Amino acid sequence: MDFPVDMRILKKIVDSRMSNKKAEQVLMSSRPDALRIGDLFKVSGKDHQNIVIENSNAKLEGIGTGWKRGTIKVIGNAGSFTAQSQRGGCVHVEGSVGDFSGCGLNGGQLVIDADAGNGLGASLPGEKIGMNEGRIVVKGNAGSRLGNRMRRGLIAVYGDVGVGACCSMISGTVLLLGGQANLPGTHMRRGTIICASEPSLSADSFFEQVCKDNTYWNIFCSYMEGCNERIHQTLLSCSPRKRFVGDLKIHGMGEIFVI
Amino acid sequence: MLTVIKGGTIYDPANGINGEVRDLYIDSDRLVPCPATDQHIDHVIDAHGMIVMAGGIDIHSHIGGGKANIARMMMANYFEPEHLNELDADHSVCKHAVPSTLITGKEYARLGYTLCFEPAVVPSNARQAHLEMADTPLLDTGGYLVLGNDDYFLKLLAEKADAQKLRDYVAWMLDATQCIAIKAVNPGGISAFKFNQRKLDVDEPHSHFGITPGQIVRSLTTAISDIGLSHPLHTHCSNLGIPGNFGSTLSTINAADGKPIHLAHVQFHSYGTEGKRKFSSATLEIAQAVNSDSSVSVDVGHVMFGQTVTISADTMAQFRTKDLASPNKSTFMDIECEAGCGVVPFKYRSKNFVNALQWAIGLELFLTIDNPWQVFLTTDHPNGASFTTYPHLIRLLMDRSFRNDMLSTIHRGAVEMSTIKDISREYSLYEIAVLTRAGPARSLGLKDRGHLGAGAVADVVLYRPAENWDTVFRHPVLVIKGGQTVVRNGEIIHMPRGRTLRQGVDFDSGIEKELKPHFEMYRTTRFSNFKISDDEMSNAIGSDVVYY
Amino acid sequence: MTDQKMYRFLDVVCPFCGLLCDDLSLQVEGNSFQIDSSDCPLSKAGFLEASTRTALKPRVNGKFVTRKTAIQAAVNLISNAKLPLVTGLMTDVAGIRTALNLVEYLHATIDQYSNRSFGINASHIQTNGGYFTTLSETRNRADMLVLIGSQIPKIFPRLIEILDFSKTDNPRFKRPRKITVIGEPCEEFATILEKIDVSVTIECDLQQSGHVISVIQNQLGKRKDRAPITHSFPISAIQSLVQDLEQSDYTVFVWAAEEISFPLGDLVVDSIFRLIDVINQSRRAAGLMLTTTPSTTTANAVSTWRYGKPLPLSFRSGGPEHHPDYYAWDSIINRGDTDLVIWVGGLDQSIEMPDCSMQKIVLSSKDHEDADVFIPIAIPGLDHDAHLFRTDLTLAHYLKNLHMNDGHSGAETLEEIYSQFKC
Amino acid sequence: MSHPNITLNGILIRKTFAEAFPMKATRIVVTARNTVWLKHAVNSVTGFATSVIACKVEAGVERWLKPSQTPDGREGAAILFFAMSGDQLEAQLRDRVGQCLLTSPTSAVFSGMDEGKPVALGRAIRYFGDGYQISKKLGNKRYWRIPVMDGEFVCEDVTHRIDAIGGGNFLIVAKDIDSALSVAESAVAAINKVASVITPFPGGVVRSGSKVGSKYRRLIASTNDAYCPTLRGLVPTNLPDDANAVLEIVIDGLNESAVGDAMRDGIVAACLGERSERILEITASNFGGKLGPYHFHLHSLIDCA
Repeated sequence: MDFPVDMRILKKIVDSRMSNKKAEQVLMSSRPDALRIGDLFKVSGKDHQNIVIENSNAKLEGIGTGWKRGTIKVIGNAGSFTAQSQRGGCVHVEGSVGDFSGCGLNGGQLVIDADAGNGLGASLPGEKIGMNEGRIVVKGNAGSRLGNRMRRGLIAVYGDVGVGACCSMISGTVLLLGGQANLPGTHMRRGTIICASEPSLSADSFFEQVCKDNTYWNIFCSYMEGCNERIHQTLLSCSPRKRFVGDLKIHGMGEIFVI
Repeated sequence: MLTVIKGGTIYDPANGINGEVRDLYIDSDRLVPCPATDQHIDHVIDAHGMIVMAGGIDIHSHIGGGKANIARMMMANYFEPEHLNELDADHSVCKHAVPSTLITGKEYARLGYTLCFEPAVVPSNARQAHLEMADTPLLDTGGYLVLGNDDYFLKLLAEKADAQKLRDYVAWMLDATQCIAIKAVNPGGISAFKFNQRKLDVDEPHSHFGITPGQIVRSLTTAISDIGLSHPLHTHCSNLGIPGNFGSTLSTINAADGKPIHLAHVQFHSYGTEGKRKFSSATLEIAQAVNSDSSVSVDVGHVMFGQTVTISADTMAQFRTKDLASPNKSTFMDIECEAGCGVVPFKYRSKNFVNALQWAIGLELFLTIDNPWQVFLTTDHPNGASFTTYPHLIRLLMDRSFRNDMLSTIHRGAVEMSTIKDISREYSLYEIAVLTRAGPARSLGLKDRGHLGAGAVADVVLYRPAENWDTVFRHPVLVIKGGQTVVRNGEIIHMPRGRTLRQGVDFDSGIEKELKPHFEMYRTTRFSNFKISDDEMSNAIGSDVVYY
Repeated sequence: MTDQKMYRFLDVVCPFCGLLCDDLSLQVEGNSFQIDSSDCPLSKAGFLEASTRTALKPRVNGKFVTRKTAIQAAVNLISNAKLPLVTGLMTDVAGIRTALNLVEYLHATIDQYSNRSFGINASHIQTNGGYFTTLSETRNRADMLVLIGSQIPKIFPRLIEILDFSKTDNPRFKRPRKITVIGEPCEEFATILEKIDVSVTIECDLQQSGHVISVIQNQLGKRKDRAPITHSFPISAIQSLVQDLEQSDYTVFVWAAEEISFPLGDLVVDSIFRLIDVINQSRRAAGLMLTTTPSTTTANAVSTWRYGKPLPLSFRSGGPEHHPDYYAWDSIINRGDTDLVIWVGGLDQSIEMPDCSMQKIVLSSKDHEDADVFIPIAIPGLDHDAHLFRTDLTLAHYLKNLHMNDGHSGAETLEEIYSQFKC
Repeated sequence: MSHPNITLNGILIRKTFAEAFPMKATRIVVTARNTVWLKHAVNSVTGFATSVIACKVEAGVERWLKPSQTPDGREGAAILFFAMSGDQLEAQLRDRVGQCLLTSPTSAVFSGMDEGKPVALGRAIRYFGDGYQISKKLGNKRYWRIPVMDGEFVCEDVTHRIDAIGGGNFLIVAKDIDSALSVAESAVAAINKVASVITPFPGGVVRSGSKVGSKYRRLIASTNDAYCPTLRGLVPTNLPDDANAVLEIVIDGLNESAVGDAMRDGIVAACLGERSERILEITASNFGGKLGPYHFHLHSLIDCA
C-alpha cells in the first residue's frame, strides 16, 4: 500500500453486523475506482466487539472513527485520524499513529504503544471544542499541538511532546511525563497540565506559585492508581514542586504542575 | 421540437386557471398555443392525474455573495462526507445550513424551483454574487441591490440633493451591478452602526448624516417609481428582532407615502411587547396594515426548528444577537462604506418560548393576510430555515389538523400567546401557486415567468397528488426548465446553466461625471472598474443576461 | 499574433499583490508593459518580468513538443496517477473553477501555494468568526490604524497610501489620524513613519505581539479588578496606545497572515479579535487581514462557494474534505501521499515551484525544464481577462486583457486536459 | 392472651415495640489534616442536629476512617444525615457544608454514597469561588476546587440519598441516674460499632422523651409524663415503683436490619453492662402504630440474639 486508505467505514460495517462476506464487498470510498474491503483485508471471525487489524501500517487512516463500544486492536502502526471522534470502547495501537489521532475524542480510550503525530486529541477544523471526554495514553513521544482546545478527559504522554501542547485548552488533564515541553498551555483557559520536567513557558504568561501539599493532587494520584500503574508510580514518587497559573494573557486560570 | 404535456390538472393563477385539465405545448424553450391539428408532435409527456404548475420562484433567498460564503466557511463542519452516509437511509437530505452553489441548484430543482432571487447584493460585492449565482446550476437568478446605507446616497440625501440626481444614482447603480430591484436593509442603520449608533428607529436621525430611515425609504421608493422598476422597494425594516418592532414596521409603510413597498421577512418585524415575557405577536396590526393597503406586499421569512445560520447585511441587528449564537461564533464585516454583513449561527428550538412564538407568528401572517397576491412564501433562507423546508411549510398552510398536531409539540406558553389554534383557514393549491409562482413573478414584473400561458418560459413542474402535501411538494415527478427536463423522479438528469434576470433602466449619464471623482476621492476602486458589463456577465462570469 | 502598436491603458488592475490596486496607467507595446503612475516595487517587478518574457514552448521530459503533444502527455500522466495533487493555483476564478472540476473528477487533492498563511485567518473565521473591515471602509472611517508586524509596508507597498494615511491631517477627520506599529523595528517602516506626524511604535518581537495586545486588552477591559498581566516590555508606549484607543472612533487592526505564520501565530490573530471584541462593546473597531497573493483569496472564495469549505480540499475518498494542515500541499508532499503534482501557475513569477520527487505537470508562465510535462500559460489580467478577489474578501476585480497575446489561459489549458477525460 | 415476660441478665424486656418512620438519608466523608481539625469539622457539621423537629436534620458520625480508607489519604469520618424529605436534606447539607466544612481549616468533603438520587454537595456551594472555582472530572466523579484562604477546599460535586429509617429506640428504666447513665454509655458504645446507623442525640442519649400534643396549643409535643418519675401520683404512670431515672436511645439507620441490629446490640450491651443490676427494665416508645410503618418488637429482636 503506497497511498492512504480511508478506514472510516469500519464503524459502519461493524454497526451493521453484516456477514464477513458482505463486509468484504463494501466499497471503502465513493470514488468510482474505490477498493473493496476484500481487496485489502481478509475478514474473519464472528466477534463484532473485538476487532483486530493485522499487519497495519501508517497508511490506514481513520481507524476507529466514531467508535462506540468494543475494542479495536491494531497490530502495527496506524495512520492519521485514528480514533477520530471516538465515543467509547477502546482503540489500542501496538505501534505509532499519524497526525490528528484522537481528534474530537468524546469518550473511550485510545492507547498508543509507540509515538503519536501532531494534533493528538485536538479539535476538528472549525470546532470550538477539541477532545471532550475519554482517555489517551501514548507510551512514546507526541507531536505538536497536543490537546488543542481540549475540554475534558485525560491525555498522558510518557515521552517528549512538540511545541504548543494544550494550546487554547478549555479544561481537562494532561500529563507530560517526558522531556521539557515547549510553550505548553498557551491561551489555556482552565485545565491541568502536569509536567515531569520544567517546561519552557513564556514568563509573562504564567505566574509561578509555591506548591505545598495540595489536597487535589492526592485525590488525583489515588484516581490514577486505578488507571495505570506506571503513571501512578511516577506521580507518587514525587509531589508537585511548583504550580504555575495562567494563561494570564487571556485571563486564564489553568494550572501547570511541575513534579 | 414540439412537446405536449397531456391531461394534467393545471393550476395557473396568473391566467385564472384553477385546477382544469388541459394540455400544455412546449416549443423549444417556450410554452405555445395549441398547434394546428396536423402539426407533428415530437414528444408526449403523460400528466394524467398530475398537478401541473409553473416553475417555483423564490423571491427572497440568500444563495450567493460574500456573506453566504462566510456562512459556508463557518458551518463547514456541520456535514459529514457523503460517502460515510451511504450506509444510512436518508443521505439525500441536504444537512448543510448554507449549501454550496452546486447543492443549492440541485436541491432547488428537486423541489420544482427554477428561479431564485438573492436579496442582498452589496454593490462592491455584486461581482462575487453573480459569480456564485452563475455557478449555481439549474436556477435562473437575479439580485436586489442593497442601497440606503452607502455614503454617497446618504450624503446626497443629507445635502438635500434633487430627486433627479438620486434617481439617476439609483438607476446607475442598478445598471452597473446587473440587478433587478433595490433593497434597503435597515435603512441608514448599517451606516449608523459604523458610527457606533447601536439602535436607529424610523424617525431617529443618523448621528453623522442627520437623516432618518424614514427619509431614506421615502426617497428610495420615489426614485424606484420614477425609474419605473417593477418590484417595489424590497425593505428589510429597522429594528429587526426587537420586541415591539411592529411599530417601526408600520412607520416604514407610512414612510413610503402610499408608494408600493415590499416588506421582507416580515415575521422578524411583527413583534409586540405584551405578556409576562415582554414578547408577543403583533401580526394583527401588521396583517391589518397589509389587508388595508394593496400597495404593500410581504414575504414571511418563516422560522423552522433546527440548526441554521443567520446571514444579513444588517450588522446592527446581527451584532445585537451575537451572544445568542449557537454554536458560539459570529462574523461581522463593515463593507466599503456601502453596507455590512453579519453571520450568526443559530438554533431555533421548539421548546424555547421566543423561537416557538416566532414559528407561530410566521404562520399567523400567512393565515391572516387575506390576499395571497400580497404575500410570498419564504423562510428567508437560511435565516429562518433552509429552503428545503418549503414542502413542510406548505403542508402547515394547507393542512389544519397537521398544523394543530405541530402546535402540541412546541412551547406551551407560546401556544397560549398565539391565535393560530383558532384559525381554520387552509390554503388551496391555487393559492399556493400564487404564493410560490404567480405572485413573485407579477411583483418582479416577469411577464413570461410564473405562469403557463402561451409565450411563457417553459418552466413546468408536475406533482403527483398524495395525502401528505409535504410529500407532494418535496418530490415532484418531473421538472422542466426552459423546455428541458431537468429532474425526473428526484433524479437530476440535466444541469443547464442559469441566466441572470435584470431590469433595463434609463438614466442621465451626467451622473457618471459626478461619481467618478467620488470614487477617486473616497473609494479604493476606480469608477471604470466598478461596472459589470453584459459582456462580462456572459463571457467571464458565465451567466447570460435577460432584460425585463 | 501580437500587435506591435502602442496602447495606453488607464485604471489597470495590478495582479501582483493582494491589494489589487486598480489605478495604474500603463503603456503597452507588444509584450512590453511600462507603468507610469506608480512606483510600487511589486507592480514594477511584476510588469517588468512580464515584459521581458521570451516565448515559451511546451516540453515533455525537457524536450520541446507541440502543445497538443504536451496536453496528451499530461493526460497520460494523469490517467496513470493514483492520487494527483493540484497545487500552485496562482490563477484566476476561471482557472480555479476548472481546476476544481478536474480535481473532483480525478478524486485528487487541491491546495493553493500560499494557503498556509491565509489558513490562519480562515481557521479563525471557521472556529470563532471575527469582526472585519474592508479597504474603503478603513480609508473613510478609521481614525486609528494599528499594524501588527512591521514588514507590512514591504509586503504591501501601497497600503498606507491606499488607506489615505500618508498624511494624517485629513480634513475629513475631526482629529489627526494615528498609526501604531507593533513589531520589530525595521527600515521600511522608519521611512514611512518619518512622513507621518502621529504615530506610536511598540517595539517587540513579533512572536510577543499577542502578549502586547493582551496587555492592551487588559487595560481596556471591563474587569479592571483583575491583576494586570505581567510583561517585560515598557508600559509607557502601551499606555499611550490605550489612551488613543479610548479616544478613537473607529480603530482598524491590520496584519499580514504571512508575517505571523510562525508556530502559534494563530493565537496572535486570536488575541487581536479578543481586543476588537472588547473595543466593540463601547466603541468601534475591526480587523483587516492582508493576504499576499490575490490567488489565495480567490481560490478560497471559489472553493467555499463550490464545496462549502475553504482550501485545501481532498476528494480522495469521494466527497470534499477539508483539513487546513493535513491536506496542505507541503504535508502531502512530505508524507508522499501523491504520485503526481500538477502545478497551475500564471501569477507565479516570484515563486519557485517546490522541489519534489514526484512526477510533475507544470502549467506556468515561467519555463520549467525539469517538469515531466511543461505547458506555458498566460498571465491572468495581463494576457487574458481574469477575475481576482482582493485581500478583504469582498471585492472581485475584473482584469482585462492588456494586449493581443495568443497565449492560452490556465483555465483553457486545464479545460483542454479535463475535456479528454469527460468524453 | 398473655406471654411470659422475657428477661435478659435478670432485666425485664417489655413486650412492646419501637415505632420508626421513613426518612431520607445520605452519607458524606469528611477529611482533614489531623485528628484535631477533623474533630472540629465533624463537631461543627453534626452540631445542632438531634431531632428533625427543630433541627430539620439528624446527623452523626457513622464511623471514623483511617487514611487508607479516604479518597485523599488523610484521616476522615463518615457522617450520616437524616431528614424527613429530600429537599430538606439537600437544603441542610448545603447550609452545613457551606457553613461548617467550607469554613473549617484543611477540610475536604467527599460523597459517601454512590447510588440513589444525587444530592448537591460541591455543586451547591461552588459559587463561593466567584468564578475561580475549578471543576475536575476524574472517571465519573466530579470534584470542585474552591479557592480559600488556606489553599483549596476540595469538595465532590454530588453525593446521593436513599430511603432510610428514623426513630428506632429503646428506653432504659433504672433505679437511679448514675446507673442509667452508665448502661446508656455501654449501649451507645455498642451501637457505634454497627454500620449504617447513628444516635443523633447528645452522647447518643435523650432524656426528654415526648408524647404527642400538649395542653399548650402551639406545642405539638410535650414531656412524656407517663415516664417522668416526679409525676408519679399525678398522672397514670408506666414506671415501676422504684424507678427513678429513664433514658432513651434513639437510632437512625439506612435500613431496617441496621436499625434492628443496633437496637439489639444496644439492649444487650445495656443489660450486660456495668451497674446493670440497678436496671429495672428495657422498654420502647411507640404511638400505637400510628406514626410509622416500621415496628421493632423488642422480644423478636432479643429472640434472635
